[in-house]
Amino acid sequence: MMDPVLEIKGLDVDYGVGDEAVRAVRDVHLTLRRGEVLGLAGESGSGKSTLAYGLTRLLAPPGVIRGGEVIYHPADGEPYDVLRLTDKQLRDFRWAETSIVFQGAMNSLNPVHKVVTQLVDVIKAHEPGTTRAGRVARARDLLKLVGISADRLEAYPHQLSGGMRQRVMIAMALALEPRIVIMDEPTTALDVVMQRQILGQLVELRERLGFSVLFITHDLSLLVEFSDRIAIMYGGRIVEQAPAADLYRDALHPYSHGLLNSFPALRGPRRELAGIPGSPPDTRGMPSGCAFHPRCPKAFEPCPDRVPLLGTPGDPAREVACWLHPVATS
Amino acid sequence: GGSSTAAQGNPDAVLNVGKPDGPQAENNNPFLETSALSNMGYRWMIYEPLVMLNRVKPQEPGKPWLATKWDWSDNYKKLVLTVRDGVKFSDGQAMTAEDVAYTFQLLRDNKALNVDAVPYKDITPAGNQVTLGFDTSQFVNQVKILQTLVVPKHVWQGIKDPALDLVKNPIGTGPYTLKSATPQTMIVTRRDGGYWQEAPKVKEIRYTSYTDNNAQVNALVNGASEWSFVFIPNYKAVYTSKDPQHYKLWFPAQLAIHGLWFNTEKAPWNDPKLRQAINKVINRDDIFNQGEAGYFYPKNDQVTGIPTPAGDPFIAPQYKGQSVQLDVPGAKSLLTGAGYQFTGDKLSDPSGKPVTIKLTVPSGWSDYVTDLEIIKDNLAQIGITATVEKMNQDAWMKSVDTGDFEGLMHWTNDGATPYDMYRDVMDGNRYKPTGQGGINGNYGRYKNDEATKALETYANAEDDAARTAAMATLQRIMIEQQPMIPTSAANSGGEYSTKNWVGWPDDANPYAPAQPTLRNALDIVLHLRPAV
Amino acid sequence: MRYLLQRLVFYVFTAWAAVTINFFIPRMIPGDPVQSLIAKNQGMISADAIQSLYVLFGLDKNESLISQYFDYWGQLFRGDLGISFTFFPTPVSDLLTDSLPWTIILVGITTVIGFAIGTGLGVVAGWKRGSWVDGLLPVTTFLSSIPYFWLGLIALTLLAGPGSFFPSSGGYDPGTVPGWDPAFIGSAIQHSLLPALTILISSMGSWILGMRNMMVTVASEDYVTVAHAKGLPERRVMVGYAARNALLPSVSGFALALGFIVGGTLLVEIVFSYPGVGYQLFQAVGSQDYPLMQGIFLIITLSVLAANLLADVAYLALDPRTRKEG
Amino acid sequence: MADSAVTTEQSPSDPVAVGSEGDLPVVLEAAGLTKHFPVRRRGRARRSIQAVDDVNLTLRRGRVTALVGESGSGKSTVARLLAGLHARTGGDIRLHGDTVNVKHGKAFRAYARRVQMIFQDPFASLNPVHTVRYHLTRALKIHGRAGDDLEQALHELLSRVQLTPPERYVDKFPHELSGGQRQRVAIARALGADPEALLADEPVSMLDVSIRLGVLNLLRELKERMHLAILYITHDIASARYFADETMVMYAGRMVEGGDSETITQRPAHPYTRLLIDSAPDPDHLLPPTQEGHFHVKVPDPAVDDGHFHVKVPRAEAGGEPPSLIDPPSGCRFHPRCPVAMERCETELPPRFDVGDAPGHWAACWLYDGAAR
Amino acid sequence: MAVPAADVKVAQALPLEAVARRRRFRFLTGGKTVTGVAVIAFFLVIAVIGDWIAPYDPSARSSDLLEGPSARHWFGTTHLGQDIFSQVVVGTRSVMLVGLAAGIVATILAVIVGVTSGYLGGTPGEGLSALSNVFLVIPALPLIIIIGSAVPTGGDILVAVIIGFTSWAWGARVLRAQTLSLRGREYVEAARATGESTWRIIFFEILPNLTAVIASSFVGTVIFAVMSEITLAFVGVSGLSNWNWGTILFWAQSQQALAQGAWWWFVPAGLAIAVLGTALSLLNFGIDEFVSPRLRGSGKARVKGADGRTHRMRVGFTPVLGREEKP
Ligand SMILES: Nc1ncnc2c1ncn2[C@@H]1O[C@H](COP(=O)(O)OP(=O)(O)OP(=O)(O)O)[C@@H](O)[C@H]1O
Ligand SMILES: Nc1ncnc2c1ncn2[C@@H]1O[C@H](COP(=O)(O)OP(=O)(O)OP(=O)(O)O)[C@@H](O)[C@H]1O
Ligand SMILES: [Mg+2]
Ligand SMILES: [Mg+2]
Ligand code: NI
Repeated sequence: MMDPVLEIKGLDVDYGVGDEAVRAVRDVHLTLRRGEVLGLAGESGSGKSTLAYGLTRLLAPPGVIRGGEVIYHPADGEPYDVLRLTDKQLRDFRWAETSIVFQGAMNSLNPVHKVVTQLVDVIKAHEPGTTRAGRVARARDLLKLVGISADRLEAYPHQLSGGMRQRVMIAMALALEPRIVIMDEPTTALDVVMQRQILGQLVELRERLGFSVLFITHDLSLLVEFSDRIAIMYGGRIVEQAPAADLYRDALHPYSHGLLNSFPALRGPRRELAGIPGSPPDTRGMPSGCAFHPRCPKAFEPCPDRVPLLGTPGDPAREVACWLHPVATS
Repeated sequence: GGSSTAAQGNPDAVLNVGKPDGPQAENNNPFLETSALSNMGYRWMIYEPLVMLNRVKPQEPGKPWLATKWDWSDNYKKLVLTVRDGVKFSDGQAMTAEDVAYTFQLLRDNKALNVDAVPYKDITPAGNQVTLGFDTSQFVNQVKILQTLVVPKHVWQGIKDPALDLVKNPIGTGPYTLKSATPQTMIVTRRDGGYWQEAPKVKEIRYTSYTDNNAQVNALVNGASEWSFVFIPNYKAVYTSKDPQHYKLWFPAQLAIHGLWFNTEKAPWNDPKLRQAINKVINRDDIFNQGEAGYFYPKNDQVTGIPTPAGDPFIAPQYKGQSVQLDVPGAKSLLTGAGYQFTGDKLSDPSGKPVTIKLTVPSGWSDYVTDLEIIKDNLAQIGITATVEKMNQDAWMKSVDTGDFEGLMHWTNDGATPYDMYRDVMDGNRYKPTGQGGINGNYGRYKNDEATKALETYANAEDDAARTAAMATLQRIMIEQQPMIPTSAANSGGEYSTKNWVGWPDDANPYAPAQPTLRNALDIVLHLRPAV
Repeated sequence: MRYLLQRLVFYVFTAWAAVTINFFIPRMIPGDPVQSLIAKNQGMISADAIQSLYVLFGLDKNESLISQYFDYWGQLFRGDLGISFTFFPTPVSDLLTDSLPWTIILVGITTVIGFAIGTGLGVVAGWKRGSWVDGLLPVTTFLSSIPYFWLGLIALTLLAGPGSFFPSSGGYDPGTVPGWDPAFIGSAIQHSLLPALTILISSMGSWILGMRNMMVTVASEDYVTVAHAKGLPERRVMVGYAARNALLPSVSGFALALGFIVGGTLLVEIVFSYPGVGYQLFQAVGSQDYPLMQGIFLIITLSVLAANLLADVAYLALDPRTRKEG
Repeated sequence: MADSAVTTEQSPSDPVAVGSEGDLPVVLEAAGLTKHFPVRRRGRARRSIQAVDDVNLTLRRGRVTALVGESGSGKSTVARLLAGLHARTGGDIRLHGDTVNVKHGKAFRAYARRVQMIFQDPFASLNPVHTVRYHLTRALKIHGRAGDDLEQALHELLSRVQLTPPERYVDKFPHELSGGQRQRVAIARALGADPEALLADEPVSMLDVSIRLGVLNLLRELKERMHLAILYITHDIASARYFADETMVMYAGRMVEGGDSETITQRPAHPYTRLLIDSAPDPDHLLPPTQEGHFHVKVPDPAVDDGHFHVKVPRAEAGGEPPSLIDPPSGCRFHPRCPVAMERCETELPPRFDVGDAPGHWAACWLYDGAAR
Repeated sequence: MAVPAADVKVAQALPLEAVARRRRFRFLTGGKTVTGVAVIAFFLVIAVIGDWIAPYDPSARSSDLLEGPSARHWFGTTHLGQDIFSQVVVGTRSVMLVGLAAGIVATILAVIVGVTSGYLGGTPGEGLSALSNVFLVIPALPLIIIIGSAVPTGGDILVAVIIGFTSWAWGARVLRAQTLSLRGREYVEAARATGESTWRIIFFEILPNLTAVIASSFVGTVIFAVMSEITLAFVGVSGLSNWNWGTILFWAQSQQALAQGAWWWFVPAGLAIAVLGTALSLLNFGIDEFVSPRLRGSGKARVKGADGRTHRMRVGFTPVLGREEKP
């Protein structure tokens, strides 16, 4: 098994405090290993983005981190908890170790600065020793890396197409050669042709640079194709986690199963799709026990009362939180 | 007396004059009332009149100034002026009869400049004399003619349109020349020499224009202004108490009045009895003390309406010393005698209609508003319901012009005799029916042939006896008919400080009205001595 | 370019319409300048002068309003603003050259300073919500709700007076003569302090508030989060990312404020006896001085339009998105 | 490499056989539909975005026609044109054979009653200040279907879109509903007019995967029960296969391919369609993403044994940028990105050619020129 | 670490609608807005009952000339012995009336011009937009002074109408911009596709969504109108014949109250204006927050952690509860 680069332990994230608080992420345990693409899927509102921003403390108010640890394993040196870093340390940690590609590229780029300014900005902040010429040269190389001609350096974001903007963001994410790249639905706004172009490039770059990717989407079919491992979230918790192919072939959690059953396939036999009955839970009034139980076709007696814990059901490569699959350890 | 530091405090011998007139434009045309020169008053430091007349004592003959002698003849149809010798304009050229004649010609030929509408006809200079000929008697205009200022012909000849010229460099015979003029401050300095009489002690006069009364009063209080003409409410608290030794004010009456006017064409205000009754209940003391702050427009309770003491010589013997007495019961009985009735404490006219009156006033004119509030209370005593309605000034002016009002406070013209004032009140020749605008006096639409006749007689009479008789008639009509109700006299005064300069006019030495914009201002400046 | 051309056409139209309205509206006032002049002098000018004044002002000729209107345009094209009645026969343009600099310098500088300080405080207040700067908001709201003439008068009473450093009125010391000498400039500055302070205090609140709210809004934009994620120094994020974008809406407000400099300060000028345009306009209205009114309106209109044009250009410079290109 | 097996399995619920399409009555028809949006930008020449050019489209009773294509290819514009929300630049829209030319007033209302549109975004297409009741009542009232018992009609409508029990939903505001529920309300509103044709503009793209399916199933059921003619716009080609009887492909404002859904998705003819299908994420394909993709092009070349040859193109490069619609490429609009472009593609606009592998399958591509003759 | 079931029950106990409604009116819960509403309500009550509760006739003269505050005259008297407290109380009505009436007039005009020009687009839309721009360019206060003097003795309502007629342009511009963005919204298109008529779309689809903007422009105009009325009265040009705070200040100023040391004449009315203005601004805050969910959502700036420590909510640095922010 590969070494972990990031371990999330018992992370709890809320929106707001007190009675009004929305518990968006609850007790999440997740490990990202070196060089892998870890897919994070789940319905809209299941807490995927919250998890991603929470672990780098980027949530906008009223988000607060209620507890948990995010242990980062640097290339050399002792592992440390990202949540305990001072502001200064956190600033240095950000982007140099973990970069993020956000959902909407149009909104991620500052509309009033040129592409080059925004690329150079980040290099300058983390490597103050470099010269401006050197930084611009780096920026040029980065753009080439993602297949954009260097003359677009002087362009403003609005002069680029959606796909180009997204690629600029990817280039920026790679600027400091971080060890982790978090991508929050980087392609949902793009059409499939563009999506494939960008993901193809990304996977290729990963091969070359060896970073790990936390890839967030609710498009399971995309994940199955692109990621090594997939974690499924529901109601703020990870409910299943397995290698991509295994999950696709044999999902253990009824929710994962339902998700996989909601995609019409482009090839192969046309089959009737069942989907998942019911509607996603209201975050303010999460069902008791297993949050999925009201929609679960296989729900039985313990489900409404007790929260199933994430654990290994036998196959050591997988984890699931479901009373149908009793776990060895908790 | 002044303190010993005064002279040190004012080593440059500067006199600071202030006026609350707002920023001025650089405009020194002496014939225009719109110029900074006229507004601020430095006109009289630069230009001088033919004769210096004292408005406080209109009967005094006047001091010879640029004219040494003036002789009226042919029942005031002819005037011979003798021009003073040795007078030099500030550019060094001598003033001659030519200049005087030229000035009169300017007035005659430019209707726009002839503010007093004097019908000049023949103007003939001869030697050091100028002879003016008129078609009609100029008895009532004599003051206006004699006060004419003199401009240099050699300068004004070159001016294309005298009414449109800003006269950037004013040249006159006066003791001062213009040093600088900015919108806020205008400075005149004493001529190096060549003034025809003893030069004034004041070396430099600074005229500052403040934007409003408050700023002006402030300046007076903190000594930035030493002479001004501004309304100060509660002057004792605000002004004189700040330096009782030096801060003075003096506001003598002149021959013009303020009072309550009615549209005498509108019932029931066409009834002289009603007007007389009202005259009996108006509390002039309150108006003087509260509306006019106890000094501003002097109280006027002479039965004839003629302000005293300025008008004393004109008051007919039978009215001398008689003043209006507050007499509510008298007013009531006068009214009931005339057919009016009281129901409860409300008055109704003989036809049974309740008597009410709407008093209008421009909303920003605080003294008139206060006066009317007082009058409103007074009228309530005889059962008349009055309402004070504040409107904007332009609309009010228009309502005055067309007679579209019931009652209001207004002023009259001012003159050397009460003629001007009476003429404004009751000249039938100026009558225009209610609704017709363009009126020029007689705002009350008062029509009385006897009065009109008396006014004509006064203006054109061949001898003084006829004039005196006409004046008595006018006074009688005023009392019997009460076409308007005088409440205050107009004034011509000012505030001044004796800290640096002494020699100001006052009750003891009323040689001139203490107002910095009148002709007499020059006379005052010539009287000033540094306080020792 | 095309965009600017379009704006230009718009401006020309607006200017025309505004000038036309400015021409007709003053003439709705009843009465005329002569009566106003007489009323102003309450008996000091005798009623006999009426006729001469009509002649003087050229009001004795009965011209139709329409032909006056066309004459007015003719005049304007010759660069002639006419002759003022109140200060007859001073040309309106002379009056404006006297008064405009005062207003522009006093109000212009205070507007700029007010905007700068207010915006700066707003940036900090919005960025550090909950800090002490944020706590200033209720105070500034209260201050900006005070009518500023009132504030000015109170300030005058409390701060100015005999012996005080603050002069109580005027634009400069009566003893000095306007010019570029230190004595005059010093006294002009000294005289402008109190009015400037009043304007600053009462105008800053709205800038702070507007900027703060924009900052709060912008701070939650994705690109600001990205900037944080990039580990940029806080100042850089606050200034280069958040404030830079939050500023954009304020720019048009600022431009508009610049445009209203000329017209909006009437009361300050009255209270402090400051020799500016605001008071002049007030006087012109009071005495029905149409040419002066029109002249000042024209200046106001033009300066508002110019400020708008400036805002357009500034927008073009500040916001690359408005630079439409193929 | 061999082709993946193609199993054309007719869905049991599909009532209409592919071959029988000509028999079903045409409800709405567009011929030569063209829409140019004028752009006011620099330059003297009046330019325009050629959003839709010469589009032919037929909607039949009881059938779903899918319209797929990349973002900005003009799909929504077609729907809006059909709904009468845009004035068309050229071409003809016929409702039951009669040319439609109304913009507002009564006539437009009458048209709207028969042709209704469902908008892309369920979060934006319902007015946040009005309740479900208001939205539906208006739809019923405008088209005079309120009748005596409004409440009854309302409930019926809600039940029809499976928002049951209706009482629970009528008085809710849009923000109190989930995305799927909102989309159902939007559908109910469209149904309130009792239309014959339903134009569904990406009705599910904003919805979550699991909800998405529910809405599609609902639409299909409605089609079957009420014999609606449905235009289903999407760029998710897999859902077109799942849901639509017939699929049309649009590229840069033009139709490039059409035919029954199964044929289009399994045996795409036009290079663009192929690109589209190849790009769609597909867990079953399980090709390592970096490996070169390939295009199957059927050419009349007897030398090639299995009737088609393979063009190998690295996937990432197959993309290229979408064309400008202000200045669209000459000839075939796809030619700058086409891996198999020929010389004539650059100059001549390809007309529709029958592909020949299934009835009604056509493509506007010069590759099939010979196949037709 | 599981969420205790009891927690969940509590959360569920709240009916959904109630929560939603509560959120709708959340803007009322902010201390600022409540203060604003309360103060305005207070002034409104005074405006209605002022004439009855005023201890004296505000114009009535008495012999207590220019006296400072006392038990008999809470705010002292004028130079005519009028009771200033009564003037302030009675004057409230005119201020509120003019403010509200002008606000209503201006808002109606702004809505009509702004919304129609935004919705119609094309030549009529551009025309209306140009009209509002012209009105924006013309300086309002002088215009009000001029028009005010064209009408001889306007009552409060007339002054309000004039202020309203000259101050709608800004609101119209804001509304136009909003409408332009609303016009493209899908629900408007959807309404059109449903077959709604134009006027119905304007009034029932677009207008309700502008409520907050309209309300805030209304409040803005009320502030402007109150200030204008007071300014007009203060410079003495208005045709207002009855008492308002501006006329009190006018009298104080023309009698040079401050120079006379009669601060009581000057201070109460000025403070009343400032308090009313502040209250209106506070109300505007509330509306602003109501309009912009972002201002609303970012409600509290500080949170209290379980450990009792407070953490400041900061963009970019999510607080970690139970942990010190800085070691
Ligand atoms: N500012 C906020 N205040 C309150 N609740 C919030 C806030 N932001 C998010 N939430 C809630 O937190 C939960 C998780 O949101 P999150 O954005 O992480 O979901 P997601 O899985 O990323 O969904 P999507 O796929 O739509 O992006 C959601 O139920 C959402 O309603
Ligand atoms: N009202 C309009 N004015 C100008 N251009 C428009 C307008 N509406 C659409 N367009 C342009 O027409 C083209 C086609 O747009 P359309 O919305 O029909 O695409 P689409 O296929 O629906 O895309 P998507 O999948 O993103 O919804 C685009 O280039 C778009 O910019
Ligand atoms: Mg998300
Ligand atoms: Mg679309
Ligand atoms: Ni093959």
